[in-house]
This record gives sequence, structure tokens and C-alpha cells, in this order.
Amino acid sequence: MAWTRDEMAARAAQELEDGFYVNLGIGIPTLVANHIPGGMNVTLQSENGMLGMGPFPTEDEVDPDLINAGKQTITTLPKSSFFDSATSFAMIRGGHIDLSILGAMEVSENGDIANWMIPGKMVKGMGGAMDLVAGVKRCIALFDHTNKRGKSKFIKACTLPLTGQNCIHMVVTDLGVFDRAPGQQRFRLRELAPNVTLDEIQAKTEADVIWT
Amino acid sequence: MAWTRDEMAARAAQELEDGFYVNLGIGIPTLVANHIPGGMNVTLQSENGMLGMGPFPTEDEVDPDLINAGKQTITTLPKSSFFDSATSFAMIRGGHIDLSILGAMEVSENGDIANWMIPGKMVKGMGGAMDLVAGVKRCIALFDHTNKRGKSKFIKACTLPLTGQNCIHMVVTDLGVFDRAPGQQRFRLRELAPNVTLDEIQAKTEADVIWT
Amino acid sequence: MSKVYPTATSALEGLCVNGLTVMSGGFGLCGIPENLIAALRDSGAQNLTVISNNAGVDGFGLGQLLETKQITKMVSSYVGENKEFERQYLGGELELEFNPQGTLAERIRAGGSGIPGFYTKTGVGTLIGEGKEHKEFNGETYILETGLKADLAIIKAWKGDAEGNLIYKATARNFSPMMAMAGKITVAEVDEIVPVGSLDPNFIHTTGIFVQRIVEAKCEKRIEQRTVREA
Amino acid sequence: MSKVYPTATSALEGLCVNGLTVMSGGFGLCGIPENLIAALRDSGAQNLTVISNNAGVDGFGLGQLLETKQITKMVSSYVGENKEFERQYLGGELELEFNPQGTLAERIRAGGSGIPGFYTKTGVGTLIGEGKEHKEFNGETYILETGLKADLAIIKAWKGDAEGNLIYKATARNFSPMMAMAGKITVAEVDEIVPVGSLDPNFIHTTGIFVQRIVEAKCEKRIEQRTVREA
Repeated sequence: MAWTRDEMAARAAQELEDGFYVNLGIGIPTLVANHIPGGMNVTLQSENGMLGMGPFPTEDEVDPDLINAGKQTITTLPKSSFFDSATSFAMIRGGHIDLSILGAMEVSENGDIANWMIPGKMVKGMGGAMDLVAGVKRCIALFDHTNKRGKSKFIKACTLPLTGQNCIHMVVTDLGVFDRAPGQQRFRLRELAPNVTLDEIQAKTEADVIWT
Repeated sequence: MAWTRDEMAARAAQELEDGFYVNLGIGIPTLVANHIPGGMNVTLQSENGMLGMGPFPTEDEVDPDLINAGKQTITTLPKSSFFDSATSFAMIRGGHIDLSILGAMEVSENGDIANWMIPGKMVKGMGGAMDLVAGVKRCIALFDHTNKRGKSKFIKACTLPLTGQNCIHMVVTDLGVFDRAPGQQRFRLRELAPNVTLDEIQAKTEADVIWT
Repeated sequence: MSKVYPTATSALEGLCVNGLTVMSGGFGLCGIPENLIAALRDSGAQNLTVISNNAGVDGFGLGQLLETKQITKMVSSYVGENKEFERQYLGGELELEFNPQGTLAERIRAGGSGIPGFYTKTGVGTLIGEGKEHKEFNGETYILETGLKADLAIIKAWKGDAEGNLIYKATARNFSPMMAMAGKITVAEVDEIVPVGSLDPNFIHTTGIFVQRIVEAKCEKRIEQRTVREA
Repeated sequence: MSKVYPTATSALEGLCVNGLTVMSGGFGLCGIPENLIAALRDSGAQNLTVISNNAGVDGFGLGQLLETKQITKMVSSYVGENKEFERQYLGGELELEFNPQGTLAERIRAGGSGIPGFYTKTGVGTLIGEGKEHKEFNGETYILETGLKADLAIIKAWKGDAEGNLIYKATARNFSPMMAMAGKITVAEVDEIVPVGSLDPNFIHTTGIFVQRIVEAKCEKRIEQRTVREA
């Protein structure tokens, strides 16, 4: 049985470490915040200018001047700080963020990612995604292993315009986990979701990965 | 009778305008602060990170955390603000300072200035001078017309290593005032100090300037 | 020569000419200069190039300038929330230049700081890198991005004084401090004008040197994604 | 994993190796990390490259590291106040790289911001431009300057919390915020460690992400040019 979205987020959360500064993308990655182990000091960055993102506000706490990168109302924590967008991306581009967890339309076997543009469709823009994948120390792509037509999204080479080149270090899908150490070219299968067979994941993976 | 240092500063102060942001170099230029016309809102920048420099402190007000670029203790004004060195020089380099008044060892007829280094002597460094002459909208050089041996310091071409090229817009010496409008190559004599004759200033000026 | 203007309209007087390049602060609808955008629309200035992280929503923020077709070109990182934008863009009426958000922020800071170009890894190997100069530093490839300036920057702050010193609130700060630096003329609208000397000089976000005009104006502060939890 | 250390010596433990590149905050003696400089001297680390706007005075600040000949190279904008410096430099014992002050500040910011190079007009046509790449933008000539990083940055702040959030006082801020960004490890000494949550998130100068270690330590705060007026 493949992982649910929440289980995928929980699996990605296992990569968090005490003291980490983390940027979570919009969509499934947002759910990772719910799985930060108790007692672990993880600081969430929001690229619109905040470190130490708190939970959503109660109705009384809503402040239009306080939103996250998904434009949702949020709150502060005692450790929070605000800064401008140039400083925020200095943090990102300068390699100060330990981990970015982001969604993907496609990831290639050499760690390229495409997640911002489908040619022929109205393009909304890359926002901060290109900066994140180029700058953050470690990037985890979190996405459904196949698209709605069952076609693999973890593939030999991206067909969509890239967000970044050779920048994904770990892939977490509904079927399993792949990673590669710094400097390693190829991904290796690390984990299968419960009741997912090697045959199944191999059949659904176009990327050339190390299976053993 | 040539101008005194204080009179030179007073003459340079005539170039101030209401609303100006001004950086004053160390030495004679510092005296310009004493000649800001009453009622005129001029804001002094100190490149170590302050706008709105106030007067020197009384003994009770001395604060080691509050100094100017000459490392002298100073005070704030109601309009003051502090910032880091990168922001300070973003201001300077980005052309936000209206006027810089600085000392010079040599100024050439094409507006080059040398004021930081004498080969063979121990060099203290250029500090912020190169940034100021390259970035500030208008630069006035304030210096004695001749050196101690009577040799002109307003010359055809600088002999000392440059601080900046083609960046001086006005020259104020103890003998008179020269300026050039933006885009003009040559300086023109604008004013003589009291009892200084055209013959005298011409004899003491090596630079090729417009005398009429 | 006071920097303080009584209304948003008066604060833009003499500035709104056709063909203007305008920077407009804000992230989504958070920290946008609502009143100055409306005043710019009312000025009727045409053929604007607008540099702003987003393009507002239909009928609000920069959406107001899109409705009236005053904008010819947008420079943004994300424009997803605006049907009128989509219609004009797909119809070829509107030019659009995407910048990665961090590149956009840094280009604006650079423009205001006298830096005409800088190198970044962001966008290497993507469409964003195409046609740009590539250069190696320490064995890694970077692309050259240029500084951005504007004829006019309109921004929103929390409090400001008559000297133009500003402070921002929470994440409403975003792009405004850099835009203040990059605008030939910067006009700030603030929730409150406070007496000179009441802002702590240690904690001024934008110093008055970057602000030429300031106006106090009431903002609606519309929320795009009101998200709440149980109390 | 606490960022708080009890003493300056413990705050540098394991970091002081020979050949280190160290950034040290401060302008003149204003805002220098007095206790961390002394602890670095006591560590005995040799062959240091020190990036700092100035070089201290005889026997104080970085002057302490010069006396013990632990510094091999200085990157500075102005070094006028130090006889021992002059002696070592003229004697060929010390390498010196002058940077214009604004170029130095921007190089440090760039290094901390993932920007390996940027163009500036500062120094064009001077010794500083020699051997550097020149490039034209809009008809004007600029030179390429590179980003600077350090193995260790030691800085001084006014107040800080256990998360590493810092605020600075007055002109003691100067180079420290950029150095905090450019240090692989940044150690801050502060006048006072305050509880997490007591610093207003709107007014934090350096966010904790840039600070790995923090120590509360008493500073002498020597004044170079005490200049007073009559009361």
C-alpha cells in the first residue's frame, strides 16, 4: 500500500535534525511541519521574509501583515525574526538553509527538477523555487511517483523546462525513498512504502537508479 | 589674503542646499559642518553607518558605541538612523549622497583626485574615499592650493596614485574656487579669495583651466 | 521642502508620465501601497513597466492598473492570482519577464546600490540562464544578472517620519526596502506618520535618504488566503 | 544543541586552527569582539588571514594578534593606527591587501549571499582596478570584485538570544551583520544575553541562522578619539 500524502510528509520529516533551518514548499511539503519530532528545534523559513514560522492564527490573531510564502495568514513564535526579501534570499542563495523540501512535476536520474512550467499552459512563475534549489544545502523532492496516467515522474531526463540542474539529493514518493550522497551521481533505493514491491516500483520508475 | 581653513570651509558650505545628504571627509572638510546655514535641513552621513550626525558629546554623553568615520565620539539628532556598512556604501555607491567634500593631495585638470597614498611612505589605506569619489553625485575637493614648497597641487595630471578618475566637480582652495558643470571637461575660475590676484593664482596653478 | 504630502494623489503629482518604469512593493497583497496604486491608476499614465513580485488580484492592487490597461510590461516572479492578467498576457497585450524571486530582490538591491551586475547560481541550466553571460568561479558556473532601477518606486510602510525614515511590520516588509533604494523617486505610504525623533535610530528599516515623499493613508489590507485554526 | 557558551574561550573551542581565515567585526575599536580576539590570541593559532576594516591599535583589538605574530595577512581598508603593524608590514613579515571600504563591505555581503562576483565603479582607473576584469554597462566602465568568505567570523553585538538573534547598538553595527553571513562558523559576543522572545521580531538585525555560537562577555570599549564639547 503506497504512502498517503501525510505519510510521505512524515517520511520526509525523518530527515530533519535538531538545529536545522528548513524551507518547505507549497503543497505536500507544507505537511512536514506537522511531523517535526517533539523537542527538536527546527526553524521554518518563509522566503517572503521570516524565520521561525508559527502555526496558523486563531480568528482573533489574524494579521494581514503576517503571511507565509503561500500567502496564508500565520503567526510568530518567540524565536521569530522578520527581514526583507534580499536578506531572505541571501540566506537561501548563500547556503544557510539546511534543507528544502519541495514538490516536483518531474525529477531526473541526475537530480534535475522541473516544477514551475508546463509549455502551452499559462505559466504562473517560478517564485522562489529556482533560488531554493540552487542555494539550499540539501533538497528533497516530494511527489507522487507517477502522474494521473500512470507515467513515471522520476525519469531519465526531464521533459519540462527545468527549475534547477543536479540539485535534488533525495526523492520521497508515495512508493518509496531514493537518495544519493553529496558527489554521488546516481540515486539508490533506500526504502519501500509498506506493501510496495520492488517489481512495482521498478516498473513505475523510468530513472536509472541503483536498486540494491 | 588667502582664505583660512575655516573660510575655505565656509566657502564650500555655500554649495549646500536644503534637503541635501552630505558626506564630509576628515580634516578641513569636517569644519564645513560649522557653516551650515541656520534653517537649512542638511543631513550628514558618516560612512561607518549613520545618517544625521550630531555634534560632539558633552563629557556625560560620550558613548564608545557612537563614533564618526574619523573615530571621534559624536551624538545623534532626532532624525538620526544607524545602518550597517554595506547599506552605508550602497547609499554612497548608488548615488544617493548629494555631495561629498573631501581633502586632496592633488587634483588634476580633468578632475582626477589623489588623496590616499604616497609611494615609499607607509600607506594607511583609502578607507571609504574611493567609494565616495566614485559614487557621490557631486564631489568638492578642498585643499591648500600649493604644497609646503610652493608647488601647485591643482595640476595637469596627478603624479600620485589616484583615488578616482574624472570625479571632482569643484575645487576650493585657499586662493579661490573653480568648477565645471556636469559633462564639461575643463574647470573654470569662479572666484578669487580676497586680495588674491589673477596673476598670483595663475602662477600657482599648473592645471589648464578657463580663466575668464 | 517637506517630504510629507496630504494625499496619495498629491504625493504622485508631477511623477506619473507615460512610459514610466515603476517598482511597486509587496508580496501578494501583503505590504502593497494600495493608495498609491489607486492614485497611479487615476493619473491615467499609460504604457507602464511595472516591477513587482506579483501582479495583484482582479480589481485590487496592481489588478487595478491591469484593468485599465495602463501596464505594458510586468517584471515579476509569480503572477498566478489574476484572470485579467492571464487574458491580456495570452492575448499578447502584455509583456511578461519572469525573474526568480531572489534574483529579482537582489537585482533591485543592486540597482539601488550602484552595482550594475552580479553573478548567481540561480537559474543556471534553465530558461532563465539562456542568453545570459556565464562565468566560472571556483569551478562552479554562475550567470550574470543586472541591476534594476526605476523612475518611481511606490512602497508601503508601517510608520514613517517627515525625514522619510521608515519601519515596516512583519512580512509586509518584503521588497519595499530595496525598491526604496532603487527608485529615482521613492514615495512611501504609511499607516502612521510619527514625529521626527520618535523612531529609535537603531531600528529604522529604511533611512530617509531613500524616501523623497511620504503620505499617511488608510489601507484595506485585503487577505488572499485567510487560514485559521481553532482557538 | 545550545548556541550559548559560558566564556569566550569555550566559544572558540575546536575552531582555532592554523591557517584560518577570520573575519573580525568593528570599525576602528568600535564594535570589535574584544574577548573573542583575546581568546583567539590565547588559542595560539598561527598563520591567520584576518579580514577586518582596521587592524586595531598597539596592544588592543587585533593589535594583540599582531604582537604575537599570529597574523600573516590582513585584508583591510585602513590600518593607520598601529606601529607594530607598520613595523611588520615594512619588514615584509605581514601581507596586506587594501580594499576600498565599501568594496570590502559588499564583498563580505556577497560572500555570505552566494554571490561570487559583482561589478562596481569604485577603484576604476586606480591601483585597485589593476588586474581585475573590466566591463561596460550602459557606457560606463566597472570592475569585477569577488565575494569573500571566512572559516570563522567573530563579531560583537549589543544583545542576543539563545537562538542567535542579535541587535547592535549605534555605529557599533558596521561590518558585523555581513560578517555573520560570510562566516562558515560565526561566533558572537554580546553585552547581554536576553531570553528568547524578548527581542522584537521586527527589529532583529542579524537573525539566528547566521550565528552558530554566542557568548555574553564584558567589553572594555576603548575610545580612540574621545572628542567632547563644553556642556
